[in-house]
Amino acid sequence: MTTLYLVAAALLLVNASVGAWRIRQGPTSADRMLAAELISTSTIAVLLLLSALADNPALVDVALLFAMLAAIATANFVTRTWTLLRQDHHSREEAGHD
Amino acid sequence: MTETLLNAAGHGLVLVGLLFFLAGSLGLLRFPDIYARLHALTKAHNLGLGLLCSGLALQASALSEAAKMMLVWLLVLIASGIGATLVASTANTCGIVPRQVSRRIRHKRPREPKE
Amino acid sequence: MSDYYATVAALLCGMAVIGLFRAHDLLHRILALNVLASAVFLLLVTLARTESGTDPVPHVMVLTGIVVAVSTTAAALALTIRAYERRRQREDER
Amino acid sequence: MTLAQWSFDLLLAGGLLWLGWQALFEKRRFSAVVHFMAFNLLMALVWVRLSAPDIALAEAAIGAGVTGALLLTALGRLPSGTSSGAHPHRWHPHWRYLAVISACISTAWLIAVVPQLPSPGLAGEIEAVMPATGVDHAVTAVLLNIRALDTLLEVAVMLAAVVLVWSLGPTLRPLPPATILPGLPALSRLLHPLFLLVPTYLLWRGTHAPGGAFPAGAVLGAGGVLMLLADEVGWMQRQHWQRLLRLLLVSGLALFVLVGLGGLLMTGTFLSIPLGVARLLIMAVEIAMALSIALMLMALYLYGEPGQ
Repeated sequence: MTTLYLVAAALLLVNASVGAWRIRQGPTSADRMLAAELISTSTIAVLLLLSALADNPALVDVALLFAMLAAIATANFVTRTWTLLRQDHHSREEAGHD
Repeated sequence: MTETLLNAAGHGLVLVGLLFFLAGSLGLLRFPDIYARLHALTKAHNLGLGLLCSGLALQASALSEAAKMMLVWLLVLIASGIGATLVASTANTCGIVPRQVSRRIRHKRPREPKE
Repeated sequence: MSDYYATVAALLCGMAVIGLFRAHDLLHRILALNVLASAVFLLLVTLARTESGTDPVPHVMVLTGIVVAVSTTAAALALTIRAYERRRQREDER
Repeated sequence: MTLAQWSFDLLLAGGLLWLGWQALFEKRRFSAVVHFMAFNLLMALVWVRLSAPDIALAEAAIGAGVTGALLLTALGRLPSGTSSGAHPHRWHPHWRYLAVISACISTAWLIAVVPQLPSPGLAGEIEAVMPATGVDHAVTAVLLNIRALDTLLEVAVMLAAVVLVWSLGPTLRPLPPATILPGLPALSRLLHPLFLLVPTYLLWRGTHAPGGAFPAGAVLGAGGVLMLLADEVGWMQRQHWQRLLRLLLVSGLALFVLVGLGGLLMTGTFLSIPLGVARLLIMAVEIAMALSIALMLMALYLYGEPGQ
């Protein structure tokens, strides 16, 4: 069981590295945000696996916090960063393409 | 006996969940536009993490631990479901056109007024 | 394992210092400060692991440090936003 | 140390360095910020690996939640391309090379020295005084009893940051979102009960296990940020709530100072808590601090003084 879960955790980290590649690559800011979300979910999964491995229930609490706060970043991004009605023309470009 | 069975089922669920994670990241790697990637990612969040959580919950030492793991899944379900609609509708308004829409269908759509 | 993560912390420290002095953009400087803070926290926590057990005092220092770091980040970001808005106003007036 | 464990650590450190590098040297602002948010996520995993669950909880709540929200909001206010600072004085290339080389040398020196750094090793001493603190969890004991002065000053620093941010001008009016988002109020309504339940649970756990005022306050603050996003805290902007708001902001610090003065009267030392009432007082201070940390995080997120 120990080895299986450790290998699974390492695989999830490899998975997260795909997210890191997508954050770098873009092309739109929403893509970057989604990739960060994938990393966050992978982190939650790794935390749960580690808590099963170490038999440490405190780690499930950490995973719980991550799950609660995952929504905040997305909501913030949509309402405060990616706002269309800005006067600035350049920033609108960035919203679409960066 | 029951414990062995539960453990085996738990391991199986964790492995299947891992498969969904791999599928999600493959989608993130290969899919052409934001909407398709959104679709792939929500599979990883909802099913991948869900199966992993239920697999681990089967082997949890206490009922409260299992309940907490299922709560984690429920929270991710809420966050990713609502987050996906938020991102998709904003992307649509910002003028990111879905790729691979054939030309005919695009002509049929009523033209949006230009700003 | 402690040594391993301490090396990572030292590398991060060096990177963050170079990034801090290379950055022209204020937001990048704030990010660099945050990365530097994380690296120092990591160093402190690796030092807390001794043969006789885990020392809680560095853990507490890091906990306090995280909260102080978020307050300074917020203050610096507020200053950055105001600086930019002031400059845009001045450019509009011109 | 098995092979799987080694590969896990290697991947974790590699990811950390990569994300840190990108956050530092990526030119586009948005990309750098997202890299930094992912960096914070991995940081929490590192804390777990180093068996520091308390820090992992705080990092999860503050690093992943509140700092990300602050950065993303600031990003929406800054222009896209140009630098927003004063134009820095450009150095001659020779000086720049010299600076980079000396930074590299000092990093190499730090790496060489790190394994031999002396460890503080106060674990034994803390273990010895634990029965006299009134709580069963070492981190909470140090935080609120043995080194309470640090915590007191830290709350003061946070309050100073709020004062600084509020003195810069009125609240930044949020720009309207690109489209109507019915999901947002639903999200906030679904999560509200949990944002009250989880901090309470963390506070209760804090006396005997990882948890306590810092993560609880940060989670509550993140819930408040979600409410601000969904535009559900109108009272913060209304005129006749202003006095109460300010009172609540200083309540944590005020109660802490009162407890310290009470200790001065009862035992002769500032901030020393007699054992008989220690558990109760620490709990009270923790609750007040969690509430005021939450409110201060919300106040920082407003980026200006409300009610103007």
